[in-house]
Amino acid sequence: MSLGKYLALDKLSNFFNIIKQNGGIRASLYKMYRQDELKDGVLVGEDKFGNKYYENPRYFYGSNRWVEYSDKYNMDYDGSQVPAEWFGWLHYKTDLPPHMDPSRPKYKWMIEFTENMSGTTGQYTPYSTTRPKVEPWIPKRKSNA
Amino acid sequence: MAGALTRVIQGSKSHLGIVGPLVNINNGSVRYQQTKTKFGPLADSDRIFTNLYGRHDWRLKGALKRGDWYKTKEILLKGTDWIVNELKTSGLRGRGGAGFPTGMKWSFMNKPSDGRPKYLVVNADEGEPGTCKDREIMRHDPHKLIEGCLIAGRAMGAQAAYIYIRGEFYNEASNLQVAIAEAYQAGLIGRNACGSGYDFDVFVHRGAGAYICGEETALIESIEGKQGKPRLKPPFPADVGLFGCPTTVNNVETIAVSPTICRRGGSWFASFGRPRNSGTKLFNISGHVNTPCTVEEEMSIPLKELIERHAGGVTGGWDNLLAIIPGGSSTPLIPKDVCSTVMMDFDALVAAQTSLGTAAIIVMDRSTDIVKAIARLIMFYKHESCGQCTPCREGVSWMNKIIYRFVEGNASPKEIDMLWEISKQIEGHTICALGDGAAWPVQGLIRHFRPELERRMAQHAAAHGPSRAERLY
Amino acid sequence: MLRQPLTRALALSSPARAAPLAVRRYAEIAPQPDKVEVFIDDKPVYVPPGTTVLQAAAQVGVEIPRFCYHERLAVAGNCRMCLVEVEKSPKPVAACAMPVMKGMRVKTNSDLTRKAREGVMEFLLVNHPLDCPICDQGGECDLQDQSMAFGSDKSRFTDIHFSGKRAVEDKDVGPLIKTIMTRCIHCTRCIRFASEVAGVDDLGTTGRGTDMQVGTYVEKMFLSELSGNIIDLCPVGALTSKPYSFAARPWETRRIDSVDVLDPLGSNIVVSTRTNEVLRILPRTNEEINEEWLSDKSRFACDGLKRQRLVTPLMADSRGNLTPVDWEDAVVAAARALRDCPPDKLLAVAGDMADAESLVALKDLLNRLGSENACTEQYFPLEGAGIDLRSTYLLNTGIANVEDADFVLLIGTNVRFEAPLLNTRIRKAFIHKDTDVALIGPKVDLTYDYVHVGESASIVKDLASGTSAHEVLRKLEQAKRPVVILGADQLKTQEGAALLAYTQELALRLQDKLEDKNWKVLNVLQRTASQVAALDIGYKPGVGALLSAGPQVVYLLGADSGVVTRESLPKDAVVIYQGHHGDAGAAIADVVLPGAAYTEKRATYVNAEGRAQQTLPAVTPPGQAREDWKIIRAISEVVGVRLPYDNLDEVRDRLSQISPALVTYGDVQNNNYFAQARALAQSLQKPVSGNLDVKLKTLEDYFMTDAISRASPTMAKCVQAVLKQKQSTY
Amino acid sequence: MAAKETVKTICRNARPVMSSDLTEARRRALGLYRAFYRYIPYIIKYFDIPKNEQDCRCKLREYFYKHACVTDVRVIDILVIKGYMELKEVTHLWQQKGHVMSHWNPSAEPKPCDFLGKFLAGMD
Repeated sequence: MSLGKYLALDKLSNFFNIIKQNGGIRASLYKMYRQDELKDGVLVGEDKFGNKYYENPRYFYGSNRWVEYSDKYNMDYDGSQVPAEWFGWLHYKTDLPPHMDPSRPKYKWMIEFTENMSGTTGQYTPYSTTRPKVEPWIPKRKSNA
Repeated sequence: MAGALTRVIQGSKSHLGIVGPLVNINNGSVRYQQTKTKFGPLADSDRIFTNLYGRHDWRLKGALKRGDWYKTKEILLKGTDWIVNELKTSGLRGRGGAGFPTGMKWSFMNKPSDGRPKYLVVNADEGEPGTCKDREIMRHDPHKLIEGCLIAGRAMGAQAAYIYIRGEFYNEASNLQVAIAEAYQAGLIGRNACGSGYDFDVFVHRGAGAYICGEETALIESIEGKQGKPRLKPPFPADVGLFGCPTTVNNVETIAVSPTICRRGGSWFASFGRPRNSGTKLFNISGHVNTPCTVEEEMSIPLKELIERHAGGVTGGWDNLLAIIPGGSSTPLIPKDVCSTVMMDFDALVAAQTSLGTAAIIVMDRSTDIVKAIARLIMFYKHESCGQCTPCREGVSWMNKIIYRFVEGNASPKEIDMLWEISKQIEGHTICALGDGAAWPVQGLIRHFRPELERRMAQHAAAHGPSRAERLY
Repeated sequence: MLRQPLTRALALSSPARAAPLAVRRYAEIAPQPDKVEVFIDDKPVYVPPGTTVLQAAAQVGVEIPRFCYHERLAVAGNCRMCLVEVEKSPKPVAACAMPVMKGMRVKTNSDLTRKAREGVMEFLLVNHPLDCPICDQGGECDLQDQSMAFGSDKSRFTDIHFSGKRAVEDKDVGPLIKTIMTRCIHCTRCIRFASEVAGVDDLGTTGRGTDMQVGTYVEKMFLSELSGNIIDLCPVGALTSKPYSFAARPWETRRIDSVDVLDPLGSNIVVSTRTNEVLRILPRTNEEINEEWLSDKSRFACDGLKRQRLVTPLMADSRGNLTPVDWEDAVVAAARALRDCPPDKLLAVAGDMADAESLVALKDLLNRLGSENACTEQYFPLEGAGIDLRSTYLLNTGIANVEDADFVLLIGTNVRFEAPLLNTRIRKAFIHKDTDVALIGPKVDLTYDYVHVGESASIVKDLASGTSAHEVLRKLEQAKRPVVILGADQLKTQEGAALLAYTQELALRLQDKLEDKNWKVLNVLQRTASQVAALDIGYKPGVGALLSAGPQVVYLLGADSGVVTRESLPKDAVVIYQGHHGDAGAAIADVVLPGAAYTEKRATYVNAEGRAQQTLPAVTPPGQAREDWKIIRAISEVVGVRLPYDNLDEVRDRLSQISPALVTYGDVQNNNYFAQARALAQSLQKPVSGNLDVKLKTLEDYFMTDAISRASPTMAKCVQAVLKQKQSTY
Repeated sequence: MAAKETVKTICRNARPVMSSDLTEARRRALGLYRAFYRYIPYIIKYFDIPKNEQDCRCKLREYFYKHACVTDVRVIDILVIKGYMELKEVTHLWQQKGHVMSHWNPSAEPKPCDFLGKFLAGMD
């Protein structure tokens, strides 16, 4: 056990490291405000929405991979903004980040990832698919309209 | 078929109370004094059909030589009652199979007229397997038939006779047509027939080859140009028949013997055979005999004597006999021991649980696959069922399926009783008698050859394991 | 084909054939022969000779099972299900065909009888598929019911392991009837119906024995205006309804008795509904009107009730497009238009399916607004007696009595398509009673032979004046019960009044000579279900003069037949349309008020013979639609001329004030005043020269005639099928 | 006629529900009022309703005044019984916030009873 460790100097250096990596005190405070935590780590990748994915094995398993949401979300970030391919990496389903995974399937019928829109105007509302029992008459539109 | 199907009239009429029980062998001897004890062989002088084998001229000239059209005018002039009485005295019973007394049948037509014309229809649709008597009459003695039509027509006051001839009988129809033309030319029929002042026409109508058209009402439908499907009775043809008019349907042989009866007297005819089974009859003997033939014989002649005398005996001798179908395909078969003693007449055969039918004797010797033979008959009936009423349409085809399995033995022994019941469900439940005709051969088979059926099933089960039919039991 | 001596002799000799008709007023009163006593299960019953055993048994309440027997069809006797034991008979007899005989003792529950039934049942099931779970007839299947009641409890059909059952190819007989021929039990009811009642000899049997098949002989559709009835007749699921296939089970449905309004006869119907949806329409027996038949339009157009419906009030927006609005807005808009309109510029037009309640409400509303301009779409001459005497516009003889007629003269009408069930009555008379029929007008196929007198209207004049040299005049004069039927369509023309006058003259001249003083000769066959009620209430027939006066506000009460068009109205006219279907009327409207169709309201309709009948609500009106009289009542309140009735009973009280005949349901009032009408019409007997023409000439014209049938996809398919059949070589 | 009279007498002399006379009934009614009145602070507390005590007292008074015109002792008794039932439901928290609040905001609108109102509402 080194002296530094004994004196918890490594913790201190980690602390400074973290502040440094997060771009100084102001930026770190902002991150603390926004994310309620401050970590240092290796930037593994970034998805097309601008979310950044970090990893630092120094943290305990389960919290050694994390996402920092793109700034454009401001405070309105949530878990569903992580696209499906990064979700797997983030949840340890795979260790290969998507951009380094050559066998990831890509089909043209795959649609664009969307976040969960519940609670917003864009939310999905279920509708009946049964035919109405009575088919109403639709009046003809006048041609000049 | 001929008139086998007309049997239904017997049953229906008798319950109307018009006719007493006709077939009653038990007290028959009490009511009718039996005097004769030996029947047959028939003397040549007593034969009615003297040109049965076509050895002589069948045309008018030859017929006149044989005594046809002799004093026909006198007979006609004696009037309706006399002819009907003569027929009643003769005890002539319908030769088509049902055996309804002809005199009585004709007398039904003598009700006061309501303005509708009356018709005589002659059933020459001889389709019953084994039967070949009418064709012999029509091709070799057509004038007997035509004269018979005239006399029968006179007896019932009919305007015209329609002879419905089986479609396959091309030559017979041709001969008949020629004979009719001759008779017209000779003034024997047509306007003022035989100079008696009575107008009478004879038409020939050729069928299209359906066995069911031998049933009287189906025959009437067929003449009217409709599908040959039996009508419901009542109303009987005597009330509403051909074209809605009173009609009598008679077999060719019945009509053809009537002139001779009138000429030689009813009592002469009645002197043959047992009481209530009197007369002479054409017997057709076919199958495993040495010389198959059609022969005119006295009624009540013992079956064995008939075969031995006229058909040269059973092939391989009498002991080689297996069974005989005594009256055309629709009658139940009788095994050898019955054959040895039975007499060929209506009552004796009914007592032997079969029927005289058309007197078409089909002889089967021991080489016969009896089950297959009956199966083939059922197939015939299945093919000829008109499909109108349920028991016949569905039942006969079902029987056909079952009995063909019986041929192989691919069946359960319990199905024998089932088949018996099915045949009983068909019999008497149909519009016409075809259902009965199809049920009886099966009943005859089961009655007399049940061990044979069981043996086959056991054999099949031994070879192939239990039949799939066992699954339901 | 049928009209042959045999059939005639049978029909006449057997009172059994006429028995169902015994209730009729004019039934042939033959000298009643003594009744014979028969015993059904030892119960004595007295019946006239010629009655069948089955009918005698029915009289003591013993139901004998049957498949082929149907009391309105000829006896076939081929199913053998009705076999019963008769004492002293060696064999069981078919009860449906066996006439009773004195002292006959019938045992309908003996061992022999039960065994016979069980046997027949077994045979029927031998080749009947066991597909009840997917069969549309399930639950209303005679075979199912009777096999439960009379069949065996177990099967012994061993051949199922060997050769199986018979299979028969299905046949395409048109868009209405679905055939599953394997299920057929060959009862031939459909064949007999087609040849006897429908008069279309298309169905028959081919093949023999077990290969016998029921079908059209050549590949052909069974197209008749009555074809749907063979679905009801079929005792099994061999013939089922195509539009209704796999829709519902009978035990799931609610059945509501109602009245049909698609033709002027007012056939009685049963509406089958489930979950607020009309699934099918079946006939309901009414001996006076439709017996137990129903025409195809009435039966199958019910899917039109679910399409093209007006479900919400609509109003034209600033651009003139109809947009959904609230009832309040629509009612206020309609009321404002009515209030602001000068009374003489107001026009109300009643359409062909308007009920008496809404008719009276609309007329009262108009009267309160000071207007008398309530009219119907169909014209009827107002000259002479006009519509003041009811007998001038009714079918006076009565539908059921037509079959007692001995001569029928049709003037300018194709009864077959204008009133199919009246045509079956004429056909019945033609077949069973030797009735002769003559037709003046275009030659059409009426399913029976008739004398075609000509097309000119002047023939009617000649007949009326007795100057015609045609044999029809002689026959008419000799007839004991002549019937003259005039098609209402002929009265639209200039010469309509004169034609009506001549027809009245002819009919009444004949009637005066009759021995039977109760027999009525004159008949006018209306075209629509609403016309008689509207005329009773006092609507003016026809819109002609009122429309040309340039109305400002037009109130269309279901008027869809196109007599009011935008072109015929002033530019600024406001059109208020009240009805249930978006059709010609709604398309030109400024305000659309959704009403209820005939299956959705309790309403009164008066049929062509003047018989008031009421429909009952089977389902609720769709969406925001309301009962029609209530809409008018609501408008009246907003206008400020409140109509004095708040519920149906009060409306009907008002109806009975106008004419008690409108609320005596099920009865026909005896109409008279023929002589007065004739006297008033004397002056109208002007020369006529035009030719008579009818609208509905062939079957394809028949199917789509009103808003409901035009909206029905099934009816559209029928028209297609008929056109396709026409191109076929058969 | 006699039978009718008998019925009337029986009705008049019907067995009292609880109170034998008006005074007693009045006492019971006042008892109910008091019980409710005292429980009001707890209602506010337990149900956490956005009403103060004053509002609740007003509402309580309103309900009692609604039946001020009732003079039949038996009817008063029944109303009192029903009032106690209501109170029990409240004290046992069988009712919930919504039930309590519905006294101020009844969600069921009164049914129209005139023709036009019924027509527009689509009620028959």
